[in-house]
Amino acid sequence: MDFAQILANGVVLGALYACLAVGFSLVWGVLNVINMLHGSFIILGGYLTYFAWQMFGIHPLIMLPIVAAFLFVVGYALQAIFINKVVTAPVLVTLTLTFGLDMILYNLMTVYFSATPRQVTLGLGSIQLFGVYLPVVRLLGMALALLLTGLLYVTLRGSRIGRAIVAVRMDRSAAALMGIRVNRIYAITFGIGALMAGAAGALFAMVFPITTNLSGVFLGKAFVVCVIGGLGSVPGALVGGLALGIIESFSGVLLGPQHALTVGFLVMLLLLIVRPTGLVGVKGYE
Amino acid sequence: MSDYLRLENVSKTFGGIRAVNDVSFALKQGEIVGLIGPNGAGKTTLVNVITGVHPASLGRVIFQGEEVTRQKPFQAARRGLARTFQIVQPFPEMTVLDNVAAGALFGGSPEGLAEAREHAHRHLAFVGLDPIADQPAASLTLPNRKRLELAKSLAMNPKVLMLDEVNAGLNTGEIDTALDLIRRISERGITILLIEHLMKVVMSVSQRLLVLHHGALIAEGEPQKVVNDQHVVEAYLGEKFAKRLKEMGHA
Amino acid sequence: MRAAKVLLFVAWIAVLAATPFFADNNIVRTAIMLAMYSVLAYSWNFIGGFTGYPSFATAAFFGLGCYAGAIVEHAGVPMALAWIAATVFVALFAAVLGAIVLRLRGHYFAIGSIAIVEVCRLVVSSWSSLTGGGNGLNVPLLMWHPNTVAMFFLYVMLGLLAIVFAITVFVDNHRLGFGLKCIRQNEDAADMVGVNTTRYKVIAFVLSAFLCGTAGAVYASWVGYIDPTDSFQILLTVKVPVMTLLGGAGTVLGPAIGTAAFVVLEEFFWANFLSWNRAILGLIIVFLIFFLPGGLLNTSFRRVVRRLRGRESAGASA
Amino acid sequence: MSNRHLPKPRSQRALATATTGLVALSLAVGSAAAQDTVKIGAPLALTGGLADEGKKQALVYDMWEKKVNDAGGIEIGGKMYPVEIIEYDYQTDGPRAGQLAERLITEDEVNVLMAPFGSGHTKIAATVGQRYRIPTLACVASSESVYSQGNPYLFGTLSPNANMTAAMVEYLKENVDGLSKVAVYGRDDVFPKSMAAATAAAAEAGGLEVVYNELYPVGTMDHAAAISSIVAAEPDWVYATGYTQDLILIRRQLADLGVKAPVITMVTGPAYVEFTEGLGELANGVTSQTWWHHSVAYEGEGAWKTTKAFYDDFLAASGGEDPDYVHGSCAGALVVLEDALKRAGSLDGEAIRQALADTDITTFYGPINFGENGMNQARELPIIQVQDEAIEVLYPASIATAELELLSE
Repeated sequence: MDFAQILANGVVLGALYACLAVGFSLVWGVLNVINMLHGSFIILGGYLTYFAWQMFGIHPLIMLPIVAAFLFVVGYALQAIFINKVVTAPVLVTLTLTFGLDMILYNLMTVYFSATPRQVTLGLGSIQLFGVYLPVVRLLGMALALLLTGLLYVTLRGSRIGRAIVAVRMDRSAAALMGIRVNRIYAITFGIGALMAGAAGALFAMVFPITTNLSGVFLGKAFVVCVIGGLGSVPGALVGGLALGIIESFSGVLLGPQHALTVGFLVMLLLLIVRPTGLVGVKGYE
Repeated sequence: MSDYLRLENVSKTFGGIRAVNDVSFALKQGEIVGLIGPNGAGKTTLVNVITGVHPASLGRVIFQGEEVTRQKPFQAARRGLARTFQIVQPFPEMTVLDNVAAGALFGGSPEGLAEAREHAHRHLAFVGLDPIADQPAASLTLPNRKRLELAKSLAMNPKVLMLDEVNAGLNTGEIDTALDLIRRISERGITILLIEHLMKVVMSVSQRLLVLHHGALIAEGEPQKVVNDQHVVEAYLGEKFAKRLKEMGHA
Repeated sequence: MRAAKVLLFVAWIAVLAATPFFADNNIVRTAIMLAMYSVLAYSWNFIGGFTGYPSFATAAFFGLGCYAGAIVEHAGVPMALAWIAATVFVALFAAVLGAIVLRLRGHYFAIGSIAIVEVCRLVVSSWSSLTGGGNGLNVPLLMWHPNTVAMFFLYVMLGLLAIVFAITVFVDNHRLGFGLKCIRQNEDAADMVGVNTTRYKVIAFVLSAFLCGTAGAVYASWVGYIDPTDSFQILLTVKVPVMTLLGGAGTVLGPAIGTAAFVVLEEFFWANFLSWNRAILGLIIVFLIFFLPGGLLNTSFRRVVRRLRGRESAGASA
Repeated sequence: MSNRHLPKPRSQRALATATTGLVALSLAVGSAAAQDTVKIGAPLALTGGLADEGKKQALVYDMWEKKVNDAGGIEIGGKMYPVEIIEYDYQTDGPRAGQLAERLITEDEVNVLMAPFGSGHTKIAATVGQRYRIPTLACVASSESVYSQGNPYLFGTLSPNANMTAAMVEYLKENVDGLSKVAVYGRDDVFPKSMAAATAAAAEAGGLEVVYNELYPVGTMDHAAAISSIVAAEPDWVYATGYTQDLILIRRQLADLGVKAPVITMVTGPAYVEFTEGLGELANGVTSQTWWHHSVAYEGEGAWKTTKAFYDDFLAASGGEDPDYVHGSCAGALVVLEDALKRAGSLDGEAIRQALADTDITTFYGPINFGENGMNQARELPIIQVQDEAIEVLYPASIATAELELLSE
């Protein structure tokens, strides 16, 4: 088996995983909320992209910012109306609430979009580099995933809002004393989490067949990526995503595809126990 | 009288930071010892080391002749090493009575819940909280929470009681009441380690003082002697001010 | 107070136990499911209610119970022994696992417990030689008269329910329950007053697991066929805590009341709002969290119970 | 007329009597009236993961019900009985399927059950039927493990997977020069798994070398690792099974990662129109096997005498969409039931079971003869290929519409 090919598969997939998880990680890190809606947000982004392409011929790359903006609004509203009311409650409450909201969103999507798998087919083929096959769509996806993740990183570091988010993440009450409107920052953060999910969905519509049945799979990946990489930080999601992609790629070849998923989850459990802060995480969240 | 609780060259590091540095001292049965030092001197960490919350990185803790360095907090509690917290830690939804009963049931001698509640009433009466025994702990005022914390520790039949800033946030009258309680507890033969950063408070009740600064023990002995120690004054006031103070004293 | 609770519970068991005598097997099936969910909810109550640890591992225990029971029964062991074997296996599994994952708190524990369900599902589904993998596993079917079969499994499930209730009452009035409540409210303080928190948490975790294992094994014998997807459902693992929360977590009657209310609501919405039933369950959850944060027991229902009891036995004191 | 029953009165009462439990619930159960209709119970996956498939079943059930009732019903023991299909949604949830089977039998008092879509769910429903000695007809379960449990009340219109795979291996050996290495890749779920196993076995029996044979678990999001391994094994034939969403992705990744195999077979893939729609040009050249295709031409008993008659009716009902094997097999199952009821001469479960077991007829769907384990024994199942984004039949020769096209550079 060609080592370079396996590694390339893992890295390309890993970048997509990072993009899938970064919004989830941000919400968990800043709000301390496990957002069970995340998988369905991605699916929603994917469906919107698909239908825009199929019905109006709009290219997914044009749809991406539109879908992302739309999901930001959805996320902001959900946080402001519902989740904010229990944001300081124990995990059992917040997790259950987002699960309940997810059931509603999931149901809406199955009724209006059905469970039929949908995919945007651009037919870009692949390129061959030193004997390694690199599908163009996936390369594009990877580039965009890295770009989006990078953008988020720069936003958090550079902008006023970003700095406020980081401040709230570090110390909620101190941030409040400094005059930051914590509730607004929470809603914006949740909105950004949804935005990243929507953008990931738009990307995924080009790479994977999208169906509501996949929302649980996406959510599961987000869990694993976050725990492996470490919570609440953009580099954490990136490292976690790449690590998971590479782990799955190698274990899929060496142990067989049947065990690839199990290995990913086992690595996650192990890290939870040995190093709950993740590979690049910082201490501080329980 | 032999050493009751003894620390031998105890150090505790967190990451690269040495919070407690090579501390040795001993407590004798029945004495009241004050442990003082400025904020961040490592006083609470030392208590955490003794009670097993953060076991010592180096050195040994010996209690009644037995090495207990690696014990778990609940084992410390059952051995009779009880403590109160700087920031009070009640069981908020339980009644005041049950808070104390928890101490009796798990830390004290094993007995049924009903018996534990009986004991709890006694301890509550001692600290003066019995009239509000049925209120939820979360509803108490700060002085009362401190008293509750004390009653809870007493219910554990402690041999050594470590009181971490029991007077912080109290006014003068409340402090006097608290100090009176401490004396009465001591009269029962319980060894008391009184952790304070206000020297004034400990002076009146302590038989001995230990002074911690930057994690190290810089002075030990009779209260009057210790407070005049050059190092101690420096630790509290900063070197410059201490020097000036000394010059003023000589002048 | 305690006697009244036990009486209420016994009355509820009696109602369920009477269903075969006045209702058809479809109702009896609902009663069996109700009893089974109650067992799961009472079990979860030990770790999630009393101890306050957000465990989402119920489906792992249930699924492992299904498989352990089915595999042992498949090997020719009599049904009842297979159930016991499944119980012991799941209890051991929980004890070993608990010692590891209970070091985690809050969100990490929640995620860890969900991961356990997923790992169990994946291991069971890839270990085809033992479990049949995705093909599922058939369990020898009891070929008695359908009415007898239904009645039999109803009474077995009710028996489990009675056991888990008895344990709940015992724990609630025992130092174990007291210690668990201390851990829920302030784990560090509990440690400081001498509660062996690690041991208590592991005990609570095992209590929350072992009867789920039995229920799973009984369920497998009853339906005659299990597969990994149905046995290790994430939906189940969230449903059970929701049932308990609906009734009132950490209480003695909460799980029974919550489960009954949930199952009745679910049946009702499922039958009447065909394609919207999932959304409606979601709405119930949202409603529960905003309007019944303490569960039915800690809101208006308490008054109802008090009134009912006052009428039945005027002498009982609160 | 559609007959999707919603058991409203019972459940509303259930809500009203939440506190007193199930007492009142039972009062709603009416006593059995003297029966003058044939009642057929059908738990269907109308929502959830298998909703698309469940709706296909519902469509042909409704067609049949209308067709039979328009003709005055079925003659049983000298009396004409109208038919009624009672459908409930089991939400693609196993335990629900069992609950509904029980409700259909005990409350709606159905005479026969039509099994739901998935093989696993078929097992659950059939187990309940067996308890009550009510026959279950399965029209979309083909895995022998479903039928191997000695349930004498379960009958299936699809024939065993092995019948399919052996014919496929033979056909490819004849038509592809130098075919020697095969890679098998399947989803770890009842049907795809048994197809993968049967194909690997048939290929080995046929003298082919199986160079890759792995399963992927439910919840797999990406196939790059497996497909890279397949590429490295350089097979001449890639055989993949799974759900449509998996197969679309696998087909794409096979192309992306440079698979050069001249034959790619996907089951059930091309049998569903969603597969071709989802892949576009990439679907071209993918072969598949199916139990039924509307271009077959059979004549026989029942509501639809010929395949053409069914096809025309179907186009009218579906608004112009072609039927696939699910439609064909499920309609075929009802036609068999029609015939068996006539022969049974009574609505007794045991009599119907016996009549079904004795079945040996030809229908628009093809010949039907249930074997020892209850499965249809038909052979000569169609092999199909996507050519120009449309389905062509390659085999059997009698109904072939095109020649095999190889996928090569």
